[in-house]
Amino acid sequence: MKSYLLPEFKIIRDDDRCIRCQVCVRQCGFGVHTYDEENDIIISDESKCVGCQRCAVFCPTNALTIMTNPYEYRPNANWRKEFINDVKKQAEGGGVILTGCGNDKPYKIYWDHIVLNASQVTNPSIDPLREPMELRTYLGSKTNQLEMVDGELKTVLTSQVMIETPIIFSALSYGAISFNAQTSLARAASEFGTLFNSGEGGLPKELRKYGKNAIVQCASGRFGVDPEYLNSSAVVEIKIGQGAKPGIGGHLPGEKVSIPVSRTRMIPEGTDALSPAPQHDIYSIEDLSTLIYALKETTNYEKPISVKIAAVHNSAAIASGMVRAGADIIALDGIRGGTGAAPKIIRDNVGIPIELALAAVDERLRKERIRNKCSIIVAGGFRNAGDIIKAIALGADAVYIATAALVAMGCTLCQKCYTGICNWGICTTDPWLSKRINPDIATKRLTNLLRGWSLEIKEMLGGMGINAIESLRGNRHHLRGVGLNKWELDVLGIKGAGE
Amino acid sequence: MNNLQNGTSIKIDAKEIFYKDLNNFILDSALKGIKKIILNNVFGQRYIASRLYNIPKIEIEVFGTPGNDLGAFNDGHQITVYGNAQDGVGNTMNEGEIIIHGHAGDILGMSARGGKIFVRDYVGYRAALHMKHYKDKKPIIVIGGTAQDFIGEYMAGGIVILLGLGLKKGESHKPNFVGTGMHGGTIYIRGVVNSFQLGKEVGIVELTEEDHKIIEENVKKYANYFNKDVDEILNNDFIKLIPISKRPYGKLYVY
Amino acid sequence: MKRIQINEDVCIGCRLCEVWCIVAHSKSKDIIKAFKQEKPRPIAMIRVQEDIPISFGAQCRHCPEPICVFSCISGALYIDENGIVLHNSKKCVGCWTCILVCPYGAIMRNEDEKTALKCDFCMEQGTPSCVEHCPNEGLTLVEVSENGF
Amino acid sequence: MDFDYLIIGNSSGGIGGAEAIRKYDKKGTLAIISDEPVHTYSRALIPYYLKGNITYDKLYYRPSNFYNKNNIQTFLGKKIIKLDVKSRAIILEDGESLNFKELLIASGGVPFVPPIKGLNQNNYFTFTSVDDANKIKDKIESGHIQKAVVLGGGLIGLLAAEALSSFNIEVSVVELAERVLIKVLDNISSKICEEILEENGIRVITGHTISEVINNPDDPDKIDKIILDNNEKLDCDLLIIAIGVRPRLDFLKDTEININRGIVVDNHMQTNIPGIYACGDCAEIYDFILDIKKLTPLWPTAYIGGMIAGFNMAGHNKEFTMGMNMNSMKFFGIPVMSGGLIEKPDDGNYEVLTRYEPENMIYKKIILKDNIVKGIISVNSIDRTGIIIGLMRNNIDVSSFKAHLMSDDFDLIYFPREIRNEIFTGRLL
Repeated sequence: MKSYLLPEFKIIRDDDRCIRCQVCVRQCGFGVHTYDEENDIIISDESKCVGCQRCAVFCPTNALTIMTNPYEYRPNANWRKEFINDVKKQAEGGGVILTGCGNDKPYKIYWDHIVLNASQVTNPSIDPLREPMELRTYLGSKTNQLEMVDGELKTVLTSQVMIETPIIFSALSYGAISFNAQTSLARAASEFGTLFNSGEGGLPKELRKYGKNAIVQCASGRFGVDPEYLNSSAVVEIKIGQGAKPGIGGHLPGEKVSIPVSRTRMIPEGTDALSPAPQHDIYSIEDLSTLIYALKETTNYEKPISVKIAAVHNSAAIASGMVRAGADIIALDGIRGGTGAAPKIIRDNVGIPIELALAAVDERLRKERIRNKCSIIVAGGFRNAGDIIKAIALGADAVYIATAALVAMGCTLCQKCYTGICNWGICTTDPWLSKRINPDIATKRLTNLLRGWSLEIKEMLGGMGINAIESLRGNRHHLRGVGLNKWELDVLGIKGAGE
Repeated sequence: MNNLQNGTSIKIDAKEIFYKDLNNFILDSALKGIKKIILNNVFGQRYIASRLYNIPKIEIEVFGTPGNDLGAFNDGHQITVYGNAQDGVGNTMNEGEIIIHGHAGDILGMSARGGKIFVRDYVGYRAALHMKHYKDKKPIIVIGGTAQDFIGEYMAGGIVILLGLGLKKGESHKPNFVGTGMHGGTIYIRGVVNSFQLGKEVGIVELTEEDHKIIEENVKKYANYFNKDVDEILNNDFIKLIPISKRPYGKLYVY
Repeated sequence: MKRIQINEDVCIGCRLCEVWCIVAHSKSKDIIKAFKQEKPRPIAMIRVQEDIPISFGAQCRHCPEPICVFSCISGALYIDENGIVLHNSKKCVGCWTCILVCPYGAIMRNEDEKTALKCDFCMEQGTPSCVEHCPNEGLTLVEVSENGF
Repeated sequence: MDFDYLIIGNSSGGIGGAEAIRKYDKKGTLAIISDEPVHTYSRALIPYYLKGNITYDKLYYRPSNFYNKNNIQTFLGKKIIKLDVKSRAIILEDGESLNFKELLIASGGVPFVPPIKGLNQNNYFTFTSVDDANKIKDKIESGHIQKAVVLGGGLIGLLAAEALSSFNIEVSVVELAERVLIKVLDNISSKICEEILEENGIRVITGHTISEVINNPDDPDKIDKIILDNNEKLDCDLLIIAIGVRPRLDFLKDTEININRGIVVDNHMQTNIPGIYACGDCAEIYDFILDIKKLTPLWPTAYIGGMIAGFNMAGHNKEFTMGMNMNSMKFFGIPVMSGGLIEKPDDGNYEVLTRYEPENMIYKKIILKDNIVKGIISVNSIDRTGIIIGLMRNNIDVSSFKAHLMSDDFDLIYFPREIRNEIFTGRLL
């Protein structure tokens, strides 16, 4: 069927600069560029271009410019280009439109409407360059009180996991991302003293040595879950849902289930790895509790158990149930959370922004006096240290970052993760493309990012006159809203700027 | 705790012992080198044998009614229940054997990736759900009676043998939606199943020599555990269900 | 003593090493001029070998006991004071004995000049150009002992 | 005069020895003796020199400051009369006696000239030294040379023929064997070489030899005609005899040094007399492919043999176990190489891979025994032949990449990963 779709991107090649070295030809996994030997020119098939910029970055003479194809349909505020093209796509293919990465729709990003406080005159700010600043964070359920007898601690403490910065790499499963990418996350987490999350695809044997820095997931597919896997971790996380696709399952297409992926997931090569929508042993809070304690039993009560849900309308009530079910950590993933593959219609329309969910959950748990029973990790599109520090002031213990980590490794959010082709070598299991991530380099890029953001958080903390991240947690007085409605301010539990 | 040690076996009255304490006791005993643990008066204690990761294989005999997730994540131990079991028997089990002298509840062997489960009588809903296999790790479930709906749902590997003992002559098996979403593994059913009872992802195929061997081998074990007549069980037709595709949802998407 | 280490696990087959080898051995040292104006265009002395998914760029290993030097009938190949194996094309007669003996296949033929051609470790510029421009550290400079790696 | 090290011979073997000694011993006294009164030069280049491809100064094997820089005393143009093993001395023609602690004999070879009726001292040329080349050059420059005959279809003979033909001289090559290059090529490859020569105007006569030389009645040093053993008569203005060299051993007469066809040495290149070493065309070295000791008159072998000797002379234990037949040739621009076995032996479990593309003049043959390469011949597809020689030297099993061996693009990429790792880290080859 003739496609009526126009190319999404336009490729401009400066012929004065193009030396026909064909680096672009070799770097494009989508086969956009080809060399025509007869005429000594490089031909670019724009219809295949995904705008990942790999060719442009690697072109040694900067001869390439990849830009959005500027074609226009008749302007229509309702029928925007995207919707027309999606309809064409489905008319031609007759299926669910898949996509990758996080929601790209212009929902209000509350971080951009919240501002932070700083000390002026009446309270001194702290210079983080001179004063010790504490970003160290402990994850896990905290006891109500500590009992001391004769100077000795009598209370038995629940298991805690210490991280040096409140930034954790979010779930990115092997199979969705390449082995080299996952290795880089593991190494960076280990070097910096934070955690990475295996995702639901198992943990390759080679990475078990980073277990002290691993959150391992137990999801509905139970891929690669065995007692050894569960015990090769710092935290076990029950994955109920994901911000990019709340309420639905997922599946890793058979073509991505290569030999090493099959070994890690413990399923035969080439079969679809289906993750059912619910975990079929969890239909209620009571069932959740059953699994939480099953995991605690299997890990000898040595590891905090996290439960991850997508941020949805009743997150607060659900979170309350989760804490009562025994979760030591609650992970909330907002509507802007990323994915390797999700139906576009779900990604773009289901769930709520993380800011609102976090505020609501924190508020609810405080009101019920069980906030200390769990740590809260929030996820879903954290773009910079400002977003993170605001999240902590709104009540989070730590944040999960995944998209930012991928961007640090080279990702340009071309949203083609679901194709299995990733020109940056991240979201692929193709051994040829996977080599593009050199774990030495990617680890460095990731630790640099963690370092940069941690320094920025310290700067902002110092400016507020705070020297430990602990003191900021849930301290909403340090936040003010700008351009927000009353209900928004109410849900966020913050005052408007100037108040 | 009242317990009685005799060589490498130990007996305990589990009455009113909190499950965590009971499991502590099992772990401690196993660490001490106990090879066989007999639990009397079990009444709803959960996760029996779940905390035995990386420990030499032991045998556990349960008298009474164990609670949910009996042998969840079981790492190779043998559990025999003299009584009925609850939900989640062998949940995500890795290795070992679970033998139930009675009925079992829902999600029996859910996501199991290895080991064997024998249930003398009936099981509840969604047995063998999302069970899988990898290389030589291939879970096997033998159920003496019949099951409730969704047996073998999302099944990705392993073997289920449903014997239908206790059904009247000509009476069909109970479950509907058998093998819904199934994309791997095999279900053998002895007795009558109507086509409308099957999920749309499964197909019926002829049994091969190899299939008969698998059935025979496991039925023998079943009969041996529960003192049944092998020949009588084998002297009946079996049907074999396998998934139509390794990729049941492969054509759902447009890129 | 520094040598070039080949790390095939992270070679992405971009062939930028070849491109920059050409530039480094051009007259202008300018990438666009080297490719678009200089005739004949210099020949890359590193060769990317590719059998997807395997690939790597390989050039002269600068062996501690270079059999090419020992075998050269004209004295065109020699070891300089840094232990680098160099080739004096003015002395070369193109007998290809070096090609016969090099176990790495690292010596090429300059068909126009009828002389051998090999990596000179970019002696003029310090870091070999292929190493400097490898975008993924598929080629790195490592310190090795007198006897090689 | 007393020397720590004496080296007889100023060509590749001698230089190899000198350079190796100087790697470890910068101070010990070292002298090189040669009967040729010239700076070290490359014999292998004389065809290029004769042809005019290179000028005289390009013949030099090492820069002009070589002896100085390496603190080497030279006795050039001095013939050796005698080696006195007992007193550890050599006696020069002029009576001078040079004592040594360690001696390397790299005296090379002398061209072999068979007895032919009509041949005298002055009516033919050999072609192994720069002096020979200069004489031929002079002869050609004196004019009147229209037809030349080269006796010997080996490498030197053919190269001489090609050089002569570049002067528009009509050249015939006479070879007694049924084909040229019989020692280094197989049937097909030598036929290809013959074809190349014929296409370029050189007549190749195989299966015959010269039975008589008819001299000019007026000038006995000038040949008129050559008569072959089949009575064919060839007009001839210039005769070159190039049927091989024999070890130069005259000065070793009556010494207790073991000599077979050449000087017998062990893997350290040492003769039966401690402290006396030999290498190059005058010595028999170990051929690891054939598992015998034999004369292997090759430039690289001479150098490496000398080098090994030099290391041992300077006190560094080293062995030469990698000797083998190998040749790189070029006829009218077409490159030809061979190494190791050229024909499959009758016995043993040998396998032969061949590829012959007459239209492209490409021929490749690899001989394997139990998946180990034992020989290669390649015509016009020679790039990276060294990799295959490396496989031979390291006894590498090629079964996992045999399919790629014969292709033009054969390369390290087809090796198993482990072998490649070892290669790249220098643990192999």
